[in-house]
Amino acid sequence: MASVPTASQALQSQATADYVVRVEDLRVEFRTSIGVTYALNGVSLEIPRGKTLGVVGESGCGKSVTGLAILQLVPPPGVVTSGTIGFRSRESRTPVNLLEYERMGPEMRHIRGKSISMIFQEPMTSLNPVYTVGNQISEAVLLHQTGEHKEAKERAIDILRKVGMPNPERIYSNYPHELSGGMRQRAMIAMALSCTPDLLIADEPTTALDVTTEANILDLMRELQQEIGMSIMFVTHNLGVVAQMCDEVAVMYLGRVVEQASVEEIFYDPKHPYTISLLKSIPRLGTNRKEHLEVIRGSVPDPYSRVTGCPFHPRCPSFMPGICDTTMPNVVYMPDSPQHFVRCHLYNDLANHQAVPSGVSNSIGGNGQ
Amino acid sequence: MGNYILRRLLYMVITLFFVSIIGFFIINIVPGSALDARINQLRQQGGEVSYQEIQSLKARYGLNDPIPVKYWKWVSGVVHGDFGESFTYQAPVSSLIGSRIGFSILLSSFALIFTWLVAIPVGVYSATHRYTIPDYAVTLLQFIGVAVPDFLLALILLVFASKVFHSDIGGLFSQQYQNAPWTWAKIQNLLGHLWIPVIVIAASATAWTTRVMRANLLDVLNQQYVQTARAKGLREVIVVWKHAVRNALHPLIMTLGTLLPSLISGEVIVSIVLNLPTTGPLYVSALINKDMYLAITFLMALSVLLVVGNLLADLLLAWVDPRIRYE
Amino acid sequence: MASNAGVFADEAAAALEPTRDVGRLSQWTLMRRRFFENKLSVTGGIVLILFYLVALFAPFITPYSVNNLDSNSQYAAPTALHIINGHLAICGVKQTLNKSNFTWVYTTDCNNSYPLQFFAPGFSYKLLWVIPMNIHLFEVPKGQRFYLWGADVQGRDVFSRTIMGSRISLSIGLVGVAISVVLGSVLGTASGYFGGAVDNLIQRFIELLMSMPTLPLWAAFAAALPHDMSVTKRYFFITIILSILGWTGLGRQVRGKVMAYRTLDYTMAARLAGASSWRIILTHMLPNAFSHIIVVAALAVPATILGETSLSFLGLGMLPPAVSWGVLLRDAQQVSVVESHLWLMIPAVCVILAVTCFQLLADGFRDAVDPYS
Amino acid sequence: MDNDERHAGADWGEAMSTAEMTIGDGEPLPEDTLLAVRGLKKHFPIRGGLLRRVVGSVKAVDGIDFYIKAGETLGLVGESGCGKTTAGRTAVRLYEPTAGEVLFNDPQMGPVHIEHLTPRQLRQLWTNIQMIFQDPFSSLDPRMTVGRIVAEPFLVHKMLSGRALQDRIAELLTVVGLRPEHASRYPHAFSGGQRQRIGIARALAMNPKLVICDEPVSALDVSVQAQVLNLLEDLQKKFDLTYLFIAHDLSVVEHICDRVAVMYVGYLVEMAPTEELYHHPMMPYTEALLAAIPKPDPRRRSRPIRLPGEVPSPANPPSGCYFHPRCPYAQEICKQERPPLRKVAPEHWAACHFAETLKLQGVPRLSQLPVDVQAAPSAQPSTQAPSAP
Repeated sequence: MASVPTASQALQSQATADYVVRVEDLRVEFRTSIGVTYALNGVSLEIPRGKTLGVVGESGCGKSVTGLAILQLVPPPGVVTSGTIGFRSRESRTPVNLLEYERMGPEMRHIRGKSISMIFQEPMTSLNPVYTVGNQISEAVLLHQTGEHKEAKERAIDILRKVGMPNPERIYSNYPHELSGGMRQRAMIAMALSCTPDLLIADEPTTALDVTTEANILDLMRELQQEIGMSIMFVTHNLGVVAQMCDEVAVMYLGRVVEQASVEEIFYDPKHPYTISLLKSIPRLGTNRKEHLEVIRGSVPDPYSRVTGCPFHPRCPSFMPGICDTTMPNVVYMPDSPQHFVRCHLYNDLANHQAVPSGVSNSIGGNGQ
Repeated sequence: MGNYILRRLLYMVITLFFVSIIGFFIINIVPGSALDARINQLRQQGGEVSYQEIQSLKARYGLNDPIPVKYWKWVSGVVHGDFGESFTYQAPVSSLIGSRIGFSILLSSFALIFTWLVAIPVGVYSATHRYTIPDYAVTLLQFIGVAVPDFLLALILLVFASKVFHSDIGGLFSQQYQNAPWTWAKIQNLLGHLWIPVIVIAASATAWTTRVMRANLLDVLNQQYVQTARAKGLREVIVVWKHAVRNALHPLIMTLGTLLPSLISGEVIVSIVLNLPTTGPLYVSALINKDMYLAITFLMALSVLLVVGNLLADLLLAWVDPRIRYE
Repeated sequence: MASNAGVFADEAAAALEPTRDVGRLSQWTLMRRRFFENKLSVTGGIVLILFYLVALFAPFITPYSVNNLDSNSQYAAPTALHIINGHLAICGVKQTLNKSNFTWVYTTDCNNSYPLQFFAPGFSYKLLWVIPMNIHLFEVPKGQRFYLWGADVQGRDVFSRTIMGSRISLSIGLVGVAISVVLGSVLGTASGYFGGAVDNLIQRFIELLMSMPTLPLWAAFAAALPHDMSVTKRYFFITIILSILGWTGLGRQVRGKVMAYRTLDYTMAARLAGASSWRIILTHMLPNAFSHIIVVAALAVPATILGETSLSFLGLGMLPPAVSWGVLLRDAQQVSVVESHLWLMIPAVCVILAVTCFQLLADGFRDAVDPYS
Repeated sequence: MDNDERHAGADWGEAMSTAEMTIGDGEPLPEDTLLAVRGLKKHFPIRGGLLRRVVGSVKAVDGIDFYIKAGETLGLVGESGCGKTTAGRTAVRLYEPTAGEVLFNDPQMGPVHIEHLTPRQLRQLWTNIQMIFQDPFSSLDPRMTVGRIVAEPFLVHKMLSGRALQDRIAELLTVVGLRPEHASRYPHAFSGGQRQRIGIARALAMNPKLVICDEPVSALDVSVQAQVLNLLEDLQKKFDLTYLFIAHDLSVVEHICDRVAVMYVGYLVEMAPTEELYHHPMMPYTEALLAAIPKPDPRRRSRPIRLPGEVPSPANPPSGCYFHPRCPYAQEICKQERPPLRKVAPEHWAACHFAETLKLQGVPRLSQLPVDVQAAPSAQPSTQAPSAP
């Protein structure tokens, strides 16, 4: 069993007391024939126990890859090149580094589905079309909870009822294609929660759904979270969903977390220029002002190019020549809110006042190039 | 489902009707018939064959009628189980075919089973071990397998067997069983001979199917539900065989439509080379000798085999894939 | 309106970012690049080019004309080549009578060697069917026999016959597939674009053709051809027979593509731009489907080559005096004959090599066209 | 370019006036109507049985009425499968309508009935009606250069060529925020947002009056979405365009539309000016839709009424008001009778038996945005000005 590296020990005082997963300096590359793309460039984040962490960002920022990497399911040609993923289960509480387990080895498989489970964006494609919903749910139950087929079926029907299926016995023997999108996502949630995991990684679970269905699914997730007492890592690009669902928010840009704070601070006291621009660029319900939205210039650079300095500098409204384009900013903690950190040169002074040990910020982000 | 099968059966009848028209027409457009050969034979045997005799022979076989009339006569016979008479063998076509079509079905079905038994595991292995040396080896074998025509493979095997083992691997039975009644020993003897034509017929189909299977599985392995299965904590073996392979089978079943004709064609030509008592040799000699009723009946029999095979394939697909519900 | 240019200057700046160089490259260029990265397919392509060059210049390469009989050389084994005095040469043959069973025994006598003569005159022919010539790539002195790949039952040179046979075997694939492509594209496009009754009719027709066992039906067609047809006529009909049944797969593919393109937004945009159905088919659908057509066609060539070989092998395709690989292989039908005269199988090696190369080529095409499949 | 020349030779039949058509329950059209649709239906057949006869139909659009005034933006919203895209395409006869009337006030020819036009006339008409598509990938032919894509209408109508055409393409690309030299590139070199700009340039090529925007920003990232929305607004002002804006994102629709029409299972259930619709909805479905939108504000977390069940299939809709099985206010009559779309207030149409009596909740007016509380980072006090590391 590995422990989280010593460099992070100092961080412990700053961080929340209890976490389920703490990711540090996670790097993932995709090595293709055209070249290497860097999906994650040192992601550090912490998922508090029993709470919901929202991970937001535009497409290509690496938010989904982060979720997959925690389960060691990054599809080839993706490779985790460095970092640690500390996981503390409800029972043992001693952190283990998941990356020390073999990808398909028994320890990792024991964690998947039992302690950490995952649901995906497309309810249409994430259930196997040739097996009944019940078969797929009891498969997980049989694997982690009981060897009894009859008991597994009962539990599966139970959990189907719990996720609000109108007729769980019938749904049990239905095939996925016989259900609507919302129903399928409920079935996926049932499957993911069948073993009462410590953490649910939800990768854009409502993006493909209609608003009214989305609202229902979000309600359901909140209810079940209360009941099971699990944490949720909620990956999404929808800031509305984040505001409604999450306790903590990590904002990602080009494979890094650029700001993490409580949801209140992210929406009412954002620090990073990217977070601010993102919030300003969405049309707000209830304003009906026909004036220009604020825009972020340009678009996310293509994944094969590497930007020097702060990766956001070419699009940043607060760009400081000579600084932002040369040096990768370090993580800075806000003095008045110890869990709020941001990775931006604008707050360098704060970092000096705070005198955060340099080892800490390096261990979180390292100096990019 | 019932509706679907009914409709398919209807289509089948229509298809076979058209096949019979086309086949009948093709086989009949050539001037001359097996009768001329017989007349020559008669002449050689015992001098003159009178004009009247020729005419009566022609009338007996209905050779003076225009093609549509001939066709009509033949079809009305077929409905009553009379497929006409062979000129060359001077025997009812049905008795000539009856004994041989069974072997054709046997060979083609065995070839199909062999194809899938080999292609599926090899394809799965190849796909899950992509870009490894065994995968490249399999790929190379596939190319060669498709490139070697059936009859050549049969020929090569024959030459090889005769050079190395000094044995004749042609035919379906050893000498002593050739005309023996059916016994357990005869069946064993048959199975002992069967594997060579089966492998020969199935070789290129197997190569091709392996490729299809590999490509399908690679597709399926990229699907989200495979990732879901992994996220459940299932072992990779179960992820691949329970969740992925089952889905990769559908396109394979769909390719039966192209696989069956090639197996049946393969059976025809391999039988000629290996001298098997199936439809192949008789069909080709009937074509060459213009033994028209024999030829057309064989053609129809092969078509029926194919059409029924296709229907079974579609039903199999519906059985394997719950999403397919034929209306 | 020209004065309006640049009104949205800051917007313009916002949208500008370096687009990569590949942006200037058309789909064709990209495909070509991807294709040339696949060494195996390029090798296949090069070998095929050699094959076709040999077929084009066949009479120049062959030392004997195809029907040059020699009763003294029945089943003569391949003549060995030696390097003597720095020249490629063959050894002379001494003929002696075996007194015990009174058969002729041939022994090679390398003291008596004859160098190959390159670009030497031989039998007359027309280069590329036009230019009258009698120069050949190599010849041996008069009176000597040189069978690079042995001789057949009538003492004809297998090498010359195989080379000449490649003309029919290789061209029938291309010509047959060309006919299939035309039929398949036209009917497939019509079926996919117009849908409805047209589609229904064509699809039923394709299903009908697909419900027939290919080889037996080919055989029936071929058997209907009179035996006394000229070689050219027979070639023409056999090609048509092979392509009549070959277009169905292509037709389905094209139809599928066209139906997919029909639902794409750019087709709708073209309609809104006022484009007629013909224009949409010609400028949007066929160019996009073309690469797929090429792939399917490349895959169909080997099938057609094998089809001709099989038919001729059965005695239903090309018939002597025409030479094709299938016709040559007919000589190899008897196991007893092949066993002792293995060189009769050389045309088979050519068939396998050509078909393999076509497959490599087609595979490369497919990967280049659709890198994600 | 000469607009009259475009129509030379086209026989448009009798001219008519907008006054001939009414919508809803006999309401006359506003004077400046550009497009009006009445009773528009589009059914797709379902085949079945032994002989594959038509046994039913998917009523994707089943009799809708709406109008668009010149220069405004009408939003058409609804959940997936409600028929909004089909409605947009059928209205301009990209799909052949099953029934209904469509009136278009052509700037050259005056009001014409689209459903009566011959294919040739239709092609002329379409020079005034263009479309922007949702998917920035499938909307551009991958084998054509950007210049060729934008030039297509000119080539089809043989209107411009050579230098003039090149200039026009350069001009169009500049207008949408691209560079003239992009004309020689292929679509695959562009990002989603840029592709959407190319699509917009193509739509603008012939100086259309009406542009149908079919989910133009839903495939884009938030930051790029804002760029494209701004561009659409600028172009509308500049070229006096009228938009039919089809979308499912109600925040975007509120931002860009003057009036909004809501669809549910092939029907139009409510149509009103944006402010009115968002603040005073008169159809329970609209209320639920607005309530379901996740608000990007953690202080406004509410658990309002949630709709039970799911959107019914247009192949097999419920009786009466299609919304009644999910409606919290449903009465007996709602199961029996389908309420017609009727005028319930000035410019406000609703299809609900109880539109006037229900007091439905809309979206509260926002006076303050969460993020506005925060000063822009560049305006940080100088003491916190960054120092070089």
